[in-house]
Amino acid sequence: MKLAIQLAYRNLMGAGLKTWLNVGILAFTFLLIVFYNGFMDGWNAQAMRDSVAYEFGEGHYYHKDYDPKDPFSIKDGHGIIQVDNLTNVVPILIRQGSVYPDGRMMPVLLKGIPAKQSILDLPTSYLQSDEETIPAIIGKRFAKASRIQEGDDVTIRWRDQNGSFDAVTIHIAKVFDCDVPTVDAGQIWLPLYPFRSLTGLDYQSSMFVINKEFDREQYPDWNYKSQEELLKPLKMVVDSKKAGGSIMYVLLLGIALLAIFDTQVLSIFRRQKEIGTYVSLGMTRSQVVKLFTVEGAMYSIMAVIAAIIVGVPLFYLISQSGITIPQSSQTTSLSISEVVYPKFTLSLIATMILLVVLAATMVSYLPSRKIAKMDPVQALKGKIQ
Amino acid sequence: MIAFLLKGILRDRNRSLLPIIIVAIGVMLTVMLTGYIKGILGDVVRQSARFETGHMKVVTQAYFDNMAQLPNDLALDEVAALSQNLSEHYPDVDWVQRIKFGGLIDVLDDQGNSRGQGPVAGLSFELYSGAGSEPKRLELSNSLVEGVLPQASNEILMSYKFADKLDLALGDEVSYLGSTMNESMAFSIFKIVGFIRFGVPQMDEGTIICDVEDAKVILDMDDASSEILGFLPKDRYDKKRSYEIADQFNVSYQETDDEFKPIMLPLAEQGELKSLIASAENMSFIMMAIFLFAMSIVLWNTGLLAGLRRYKEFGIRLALGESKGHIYRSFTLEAVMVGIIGTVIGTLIGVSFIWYLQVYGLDISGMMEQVESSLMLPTRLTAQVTPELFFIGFIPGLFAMVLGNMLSGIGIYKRETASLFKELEA
Amino acid sequence: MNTLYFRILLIGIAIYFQQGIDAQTTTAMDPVYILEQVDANMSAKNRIIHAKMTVHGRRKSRTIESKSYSVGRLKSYSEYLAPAREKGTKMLKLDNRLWIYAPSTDRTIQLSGHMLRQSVLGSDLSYEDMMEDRSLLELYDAKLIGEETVNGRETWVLELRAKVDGVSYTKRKSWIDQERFVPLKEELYAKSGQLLKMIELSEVSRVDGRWFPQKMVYKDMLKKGKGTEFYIVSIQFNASIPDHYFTKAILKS
Amino acid sequence: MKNETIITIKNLVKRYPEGDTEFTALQDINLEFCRGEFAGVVGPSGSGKTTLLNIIGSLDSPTAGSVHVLGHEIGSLSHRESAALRNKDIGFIFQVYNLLPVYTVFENVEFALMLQKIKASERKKAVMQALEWVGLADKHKKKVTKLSGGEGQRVAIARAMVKRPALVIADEPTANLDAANAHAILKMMKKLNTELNTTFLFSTHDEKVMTYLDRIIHLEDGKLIKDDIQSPKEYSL
Repeated sequence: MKLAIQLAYRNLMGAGLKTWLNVGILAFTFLLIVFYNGFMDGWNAQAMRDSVAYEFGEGHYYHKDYDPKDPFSIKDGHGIIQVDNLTNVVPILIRQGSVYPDGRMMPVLLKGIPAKQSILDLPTSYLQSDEETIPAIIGKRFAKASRIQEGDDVTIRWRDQNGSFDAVTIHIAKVFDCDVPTVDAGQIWLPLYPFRSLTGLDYQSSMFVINKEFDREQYPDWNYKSQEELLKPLKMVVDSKKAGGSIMYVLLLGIALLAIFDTQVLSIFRRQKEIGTYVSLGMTRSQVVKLFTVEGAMYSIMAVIAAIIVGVPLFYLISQSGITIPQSSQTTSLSISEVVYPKFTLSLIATMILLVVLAATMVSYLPSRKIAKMDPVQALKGKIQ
Repeated sequence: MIAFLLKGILRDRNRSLLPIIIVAIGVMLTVMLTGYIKGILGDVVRQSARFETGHMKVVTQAYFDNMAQLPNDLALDEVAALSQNLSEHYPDVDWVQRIKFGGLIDVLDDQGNSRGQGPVAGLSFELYSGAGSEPKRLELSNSLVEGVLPQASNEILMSYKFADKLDLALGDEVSYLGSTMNESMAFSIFKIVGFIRFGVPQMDEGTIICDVEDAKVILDMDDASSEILGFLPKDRYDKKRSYEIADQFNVSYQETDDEFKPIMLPLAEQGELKSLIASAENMSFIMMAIFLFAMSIVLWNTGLLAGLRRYKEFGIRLALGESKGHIYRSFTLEAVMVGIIGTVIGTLIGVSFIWYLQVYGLDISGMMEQVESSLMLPTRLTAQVTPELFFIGFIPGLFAMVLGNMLSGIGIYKRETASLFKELEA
Repeated sequence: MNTLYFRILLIGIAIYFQQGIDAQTTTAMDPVYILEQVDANMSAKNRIIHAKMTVHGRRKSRTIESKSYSVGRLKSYSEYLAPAREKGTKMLKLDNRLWIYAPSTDRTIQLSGHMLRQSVLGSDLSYEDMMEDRSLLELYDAKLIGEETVNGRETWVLELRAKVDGVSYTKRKSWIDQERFVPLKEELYAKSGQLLKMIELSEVSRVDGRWFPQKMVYKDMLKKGKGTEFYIVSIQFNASIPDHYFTKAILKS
Repeated sequence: MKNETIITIKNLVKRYPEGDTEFTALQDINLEFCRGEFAGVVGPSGSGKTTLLNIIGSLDSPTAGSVHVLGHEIGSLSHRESAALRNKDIGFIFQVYNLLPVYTVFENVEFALMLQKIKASERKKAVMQALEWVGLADKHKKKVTKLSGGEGQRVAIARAMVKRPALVIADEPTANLDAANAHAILKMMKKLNTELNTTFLFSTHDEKVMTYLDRIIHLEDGKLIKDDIQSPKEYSL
């Protein structure tokens, strides 16, 4: 094997331009595949990270009567959090209500959150205000849908726990830009403590978000949903995108492999005499087959090396600067940010190297098998057609 | 001359078969990738067209201004006349009516008391009432968990999780309570004939699908519809055409100030699809350029090698008194023929494959964890046969190949006649 | 989306009118006395109201005609007479349960429990609004805060503040005709003091020896729009209403 | 030692399919060669010289008859065994040298030893020694494509000799060389033949070659016409 590798290496280096063309194409394909996967992984990671940062934290506890999927459960789904240490939780109180921007009525979810929390990345510091008007923050999607702008004063209306209507004018202190539609669309974030007293629900919460330090034991009135469970649907979508993309790189890889195959077939034809010579020098045919296979496979190894030389700085740059995604694609329900930072993991690259090398070895082996059937005498004469 | 060369190509398998196969495979891959990229990048557009926007959408001005709230009270009226008008002016376009609505679903127990209730979003399409284009377009059958599509009045599909929650079986009847276009009470009984999976949690939690004619009856929308969607022939999006039609249509209502006048929105003008489409086009162009470049290099390589293999033959031909120029030209001509044959074969195979994908799709659900076929999250890959597929393969297949051959053929001039002879002896 | 909302209001009015039957004599300026006089004028043990409601939509207006029967505060039954589409739709309210019957489907939908609290079909009004059945005197403390002229008539201005929990509007202001003891205008406020709704009552005429406003205009103050109008076609007080009108059987009769 | 028989050919027949019929390349050949012979097979083109040598070199196998080379029955060797035989005991020299074009002089010669898994340091010694024999030690770093014809053939000789085989088969080794180079090469081979007691077997129709041979075997149409032992000659080596 060592001999085959040495020989193959020398043969390839000796072949010059032709080798570099093949290596170039394969390296390019390799880079593209790694890039695509890295992009998807980066997106995935980012979507997950953002979802965790803005919405999930380390997990959610829902009041046993509150089911986030069931709007009917909002009314009674709240209780007092019986946790020793509240520093590791962000309590959220959810109420249904309406907002009246410019005389139009829109149903909305009102969510109370402590202004001073630090578990979620929501800009809740804007919820601190000395003014009489209650400050509120909304996401850019809702701002757009409702045509409410930062700085606007709008009236919201809800019913308190006893059913009495209540309405106040709130001040939109901040329209925040985040990639997680589920903390944005159709909801208004309000400071928890005034919101609790407004709704007559002092000390009550519909749910709470925890951080890593939180002691995740059982709390009888609260149902726990881990971060992992919460992230599942997101993962599903990314998986589906990945599967779709794989077709593309199968085709791309196909082209690179075609280049190798093509080179192999012709080089076996052109190097008949060489093959004959190897045989006359005492190589077995299988050794010669191995030599040519290794030679083909070596394209892929050199391609990987070339790709690494080009790719490492390139991908490093890309993963630092990110890729700007056109604004429009953000309107989908998926969490996708303006800038996606591709994520290139070692396992991704290792898998891809394996894939490319194996595939290249395969296509090199196929034409090389022909050598085993060659008559060395004819080969020496260069007479095999 | 051509006939003579063709004979050579066809008889000498070394001269023809391998290069043709390689050109064909390369061209096939090019065509497939082009079609696939077109398909995948068009997917967002297609998905949006299917469910949301059509290729063109007609709504009232007022509805448009409040689109986010699905204000059926601002729906189009006199739609029969409007539809007729549209069909007459644009007979090639498939004009379909759709209504979305909200409401409450109530399930009775044996005693006639309510056993369960839940809010629903209703989607209505021309399922059995129309020309049959909608069920196909929406691929509803693929997303059915169980049951069949509505065939008759008041039959509905229900999202499977919602049905689960309400403990409903096929054939069960549910009451619907909602509000009509005129904001009065809407009442109906629906029979569940199928369970459907949307793949989007919110939709799976509470959605029903019924025929648009049922929706009209229930919602008091006789001769009214929230939206009329237009789909271009074969459901193929054509940006230019959609703008043309929309502009033409809107001009005829230019004079009216009525806030309920119909306006037509081409797909790209709805939501933020415009920039999305632009970026999809850019992406697809870049991908194609990269790919064509790679493929061209491969086939160029093939061309080069093909030339190298034939020095001996050139020696013989020189010996027979052929001029170098003549050999070079015939060699090039041969490459052209091989290129054409390979490209045609590759294009045919590639286009067939893309056509297959376009018509039948490729199920990729196996490649995904936990994803089953659903309406909003397609598990089938699709592609699109576009006119350019038929010529794009010629760039690598013919031009790159011939150029590679021509370059390698320059060796004919470089070499001394004598050395060619010598190789002949060897 | 506002269908039920208006339907509910219609019933709400009926409830409003039937409150405070036992009038007592107190001093003329006692706001409680004023309220009692209003109730004496406008309520009875039971009532049958034939009314028309005009909803001014953004696009067109629509009139619904209904006949409702009510006894006490807990029982009410209404049937819709027009338009044709609505004809035969019946609603029955008993305690905190509500049934809606649609002849087209021959089905009854019962709304109760947490559903009642739910916004109706995404609207801002819940089914529970229909359930508000306690009398104003029971719910509110009244205070006379002044006198004003409304449409050329002298009125007492009463401020009503909720004295129990669970009242939809924790504060109301009523303008009561000083001569006829009929409200001419009402404002409904949120807990925070925000004005939510305004009702204007007019065309006061004599019915069965009582003064009664024939026309009422409701307006949601947070929303743009022309509001909703009610016309009383006829009203009967203390008629005999058979008991079966307040059973579920009536729905399918 | 000198008289030890290393090649025994009995009733050798070789036929090739040719179209629908068969072409008989060798017919009923009986020969013996001893260690240290410097022998040649001569005859016109198509007489079967190369075929005979290829069979002896285990590149080809007999249709009938037996060929024993260095104790191996050629017809019954497996691929692996025949490869091993060639690798260890037989060196080939070709008319067109068949050097491996992308390698240097040193690497070409080294190749045969690499197959035998000889250590790099020993390989180096052996290769340089072989290059000394052919007078190319100073050019060991050159690419073989940069060599002249005579130098190329000397590399081929070095490659054949480096493993010190018992038998060297040289198929028309001088056909592509001018007279001066041909003589130089032949002298070199004769010297190696004498010094290392290596058996050389030529196929040739070059008169120059024949003058060096100890024994000339004439073939015509696949038949052995004449087996002519020459009187030993003296050369100025």
